[in-house]
Amino acid sequence: MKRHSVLRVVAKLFLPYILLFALYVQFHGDFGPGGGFQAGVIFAAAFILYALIFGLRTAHKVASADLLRILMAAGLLLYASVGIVTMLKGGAYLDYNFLRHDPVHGQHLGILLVELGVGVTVAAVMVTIFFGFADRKNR
Amino acid sequence: MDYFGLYNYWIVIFLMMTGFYIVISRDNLIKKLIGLNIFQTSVFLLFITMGKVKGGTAPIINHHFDTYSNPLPHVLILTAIVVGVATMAVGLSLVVRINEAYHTIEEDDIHLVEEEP
Amino acid sequence: MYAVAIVSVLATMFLAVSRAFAGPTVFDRILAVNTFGTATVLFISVYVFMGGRPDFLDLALVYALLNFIGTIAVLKFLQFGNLAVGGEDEGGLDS
Amino acid sequence: MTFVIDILLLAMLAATAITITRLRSLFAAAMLTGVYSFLSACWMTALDAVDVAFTEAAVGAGISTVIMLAALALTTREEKRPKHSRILPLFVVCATGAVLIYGTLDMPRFGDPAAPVHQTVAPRYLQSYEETHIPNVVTSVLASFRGYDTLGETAVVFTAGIGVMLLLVRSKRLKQDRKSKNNESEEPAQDNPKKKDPKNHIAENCIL
Amino acid sequence: MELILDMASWILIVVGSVFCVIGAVGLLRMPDFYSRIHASGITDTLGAGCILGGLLLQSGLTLVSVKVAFLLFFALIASPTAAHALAKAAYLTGEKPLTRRGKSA
Amino acid sequence: MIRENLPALQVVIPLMAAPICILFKNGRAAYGIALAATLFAFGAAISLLTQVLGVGPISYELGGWAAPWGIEYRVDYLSGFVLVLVSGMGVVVQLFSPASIKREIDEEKHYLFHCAFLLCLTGLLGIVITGDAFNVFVFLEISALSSYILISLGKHRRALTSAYQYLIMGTIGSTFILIGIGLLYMMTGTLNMADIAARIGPVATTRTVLAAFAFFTVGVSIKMALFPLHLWLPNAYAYAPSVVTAFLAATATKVAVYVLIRFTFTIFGEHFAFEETPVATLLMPLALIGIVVASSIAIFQKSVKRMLAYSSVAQIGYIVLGVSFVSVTGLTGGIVHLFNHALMKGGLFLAVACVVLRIGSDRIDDFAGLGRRMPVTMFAFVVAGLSMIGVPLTVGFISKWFLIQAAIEKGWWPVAALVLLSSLLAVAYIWRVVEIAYFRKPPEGEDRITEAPVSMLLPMGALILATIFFGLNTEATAGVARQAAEYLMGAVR
Repeated sequence: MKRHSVLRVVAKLFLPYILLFALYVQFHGDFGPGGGFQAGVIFAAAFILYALIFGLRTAHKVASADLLRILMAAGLLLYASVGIVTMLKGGAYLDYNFLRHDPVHGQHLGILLVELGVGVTVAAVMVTIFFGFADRKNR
Repeated sequence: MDYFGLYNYWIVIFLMMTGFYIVISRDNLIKKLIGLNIFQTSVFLLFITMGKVKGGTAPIINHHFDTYSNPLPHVLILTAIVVGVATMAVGLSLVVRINEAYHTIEEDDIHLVEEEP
Repeated sequence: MYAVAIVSVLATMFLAVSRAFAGPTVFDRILAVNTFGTATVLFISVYVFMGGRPDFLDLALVYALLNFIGTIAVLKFLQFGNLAVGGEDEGGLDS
Repeated sequence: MTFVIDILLLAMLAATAITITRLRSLFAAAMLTGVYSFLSACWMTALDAVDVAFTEAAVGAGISTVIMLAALALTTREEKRPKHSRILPLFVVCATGAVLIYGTLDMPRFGDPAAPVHQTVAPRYLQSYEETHIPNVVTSVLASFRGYDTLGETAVVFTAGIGVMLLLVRSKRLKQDRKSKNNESEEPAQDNPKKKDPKNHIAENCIL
Repeated sequence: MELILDMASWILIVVGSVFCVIGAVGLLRMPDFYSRIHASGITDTLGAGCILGGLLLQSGLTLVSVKVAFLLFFALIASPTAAHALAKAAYLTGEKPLTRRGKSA
Repeated sequence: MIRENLPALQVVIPLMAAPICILFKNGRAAYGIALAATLFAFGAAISLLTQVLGVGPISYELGGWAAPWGIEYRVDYLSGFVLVLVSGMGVVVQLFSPASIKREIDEEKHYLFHCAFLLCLTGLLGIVITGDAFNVFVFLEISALSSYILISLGKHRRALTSAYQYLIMGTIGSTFILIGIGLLYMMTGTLNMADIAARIGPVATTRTVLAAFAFFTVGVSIKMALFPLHLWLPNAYAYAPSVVTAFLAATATKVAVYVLIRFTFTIFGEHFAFEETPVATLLMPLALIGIVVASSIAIFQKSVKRMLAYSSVAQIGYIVLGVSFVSVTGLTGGIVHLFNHALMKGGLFLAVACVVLRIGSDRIDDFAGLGRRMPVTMFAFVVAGLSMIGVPLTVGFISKWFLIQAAIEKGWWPVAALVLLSSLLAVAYIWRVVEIAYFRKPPEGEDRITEAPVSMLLPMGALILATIFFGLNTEATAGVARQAAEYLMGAVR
């Protein structure tokens, strides 16, 4: 897309806003529609737009396969370890009430962490899937 | 008996069956996955339909409203959508690999290739 | 008044989707799907205002965004037959 | 008003589904699947499921379409004309549909607030605002009440990631291998079936 | 003032709706791809712009209006970009415009 | 603290081990982690089962939310039993795997293989332990997705097509299950199994619940490869890597059967399931036809893996037959056979895996002369095969004994006769392998073939010993199974 300067300018214009929007969806999920999964997908979509317009190799420089692999595992681990922490603090698995002294704050913190885990895993996996397909040139 | 209140269940069932029909009647591996996608999406619609309360609004608490639709089906379907896209991704990557191994993605042709020595 | 807007937006969706069914070329379909996407965005925006919960406009934003990305992906696919090639780094590929 | 919206959206959904069945261009079918997702997301919004509509749009119209296009780019764009008779599938589908329609007859009517779905578990969730102070009930149910399901969901996504890594991502060494051998590695050597090549003889003989 | 704003917003919404339908009819009825792009442009910018503008006036000065403004911005930039890329792609792929003789040359 | 939270840890530890495997990107480290997690799961399962046997069913509330609102884990006799089975098979297969996957899977994909294996194990354990209907679906999908991936790792390209076929059929199956759960939810308004069971009474005769039951049964039947819906199974088992075949054959279909038992007896109640609906009149003939037809097809296979795969379809028939008797004896027979079949099929497939490791083929003709060259492996094969036939002193005999007893209790002599007769079919297909392995001369130039390494023989030997041990000492299995069956049948409303 070397000569598609219009597309490239527009994409450069939009990308920061899309990422900002993804963050908004991630952390605003308690109050409006949205949450970790949706935010992860939007984040991945922004990344895919970037890769589509600026080329795969450039995109790989931003997110290498190793980084994606680690993020993918880290998100799931974050989610699961929140449960372990509540367990260590004396509650049942994933009982966020035990995260803080006050159940309401505990719930907030727990949901925040858990959604973050979901978001990270989803974004990493979606980008991995996209790269998996796009990298595989069969000719 | 008043069956009119069921019309949208019936349309949703029609949609489900269209998807199901694509899955079982087509030979093309990608078309099958497309059918599966439609089938699953329509099942999600079935779930969402049952969560609706007449006169209700989206289950995000707001002090101007007091009737909310049922949030539980929404939660279930959020999970199911994710499962659907995961299956889709794995299925499509299998198709890509099959195409590399057989140079076709039609079921009949695959059988033909298989029968060659 | 919202009702008028909703109905006309639905009509727009219907007409656009008919063009998408009819084709005849791929570009017609893409164009129709793109317009359909715009109509969807409008539908959601008007609908949430009509329901009295305009804070759900996030949905419309996502739709607009994905519509754009989808169109770009489709175009890229059509032009190169592949999502992989044709970036900044792959010199020589004239759009 | 709601009725009109319902009917129009459902009609468009049905038309899209039928068109997808009839189309043989996979490319067009993939795009119409995106349309189908958009439409169902619209209907989900109309049914108050904003969170689901959000996800369905993001997944169905966004990611799914993109990966389907990517897969089409690696395979083919046209479906071949099917050769089989479609009687048996049609019969199976009709039978399944009939069972479902039969099942709907005793269902609570659409939107009926007295349906058991709205009476048993849901009210407790809607009151949870008092305990958690989270206005979005869907989020609090998703992440707290049924947080374990969501952990499973994340694990499913993770599994899909592992699957794509296993199936599609080539390692560097293999890439070089392929470059030198070009296409050989893709086709198992099948020229001589009698040859005792261990790799290709695992369960080769079978009756389909 | 309230009244004027309200009236203006309603007018914008109705006008936008009309433009939307006009564009869509054109999309369906126009004879070839390039003329259809023009029609879809009406829906994408004029129709969407007017409706969103009307909604912007409705929403006052809140987070909602920021979102509507962003949607407007998006509609006014993304859609033409997509249409431009689409036309370019179609032209480069060999799609010929309809000539005066009434058939694709 | 670990003791109280054991039900959650049972599933969570393997689940957390999977991403940790990925972090290392090293086959050996991943193997170590996977083995440790599987061993932990096995220990946890045994501890849970002993707890259940001591104090009765355990309930665990995830997230601290009480049962109908949160998700409940519920371990009773049956689920404890199946947990031990699944995690035990996981341990055996893990111990067995290194040499086998070294040959069948690319070196640098090993860590991903172990990760997928752990996810599959997690899914299966999660299905068994949960007390929430929708949670079953989620974990079903984890195990299903990971098993598609594991199957597609086979060397032959048909592994890909069979994984694809399994994916399509499996997804249809799980979507049907989802529809069934949805309709049930619609009529009862709850997802907790015990709560559904409590509320289903007044609506049990509605057409919606009937449809829910129909969809659920068809979906599960696809998952467990009940006779006419078994088409995905033979290819999937034949082309998957050998260890994967052994693991899936021993656990995946068994867990699907568990889901069937759990839903029909705990949720719907056997009165509804077998008297209000034509299920009993449908399941039993299908099971019987499945036993006969699948066993007959097995006789004509040229590949040992496919032969055993068809035999698996037949054995699922036996288990379903036991369930469809709707009596304590029949159910006991079904549950015992579920356990026993896992042992002997696991043993058989592991033996085949040893053979594949050495000769690189699983065609029956290539087995010629193996009786002398790989004596231990073939001896294991013979013992497990005898058990498959149902010779006394092996586990196979116990389960057939219960099934025939149940048939006689009901006075259904033809069924009893058919069960006996079908053993002859098993004799036929096992004998073919034995004959070739022991009485046919090996082709020339194949002297290099030696016995499989000890690291593989030991786990396999353990399984074979178990088939004999549980054949002699019936209290351990049949006792628990009878307790489980009585508990399930006691849950009548």
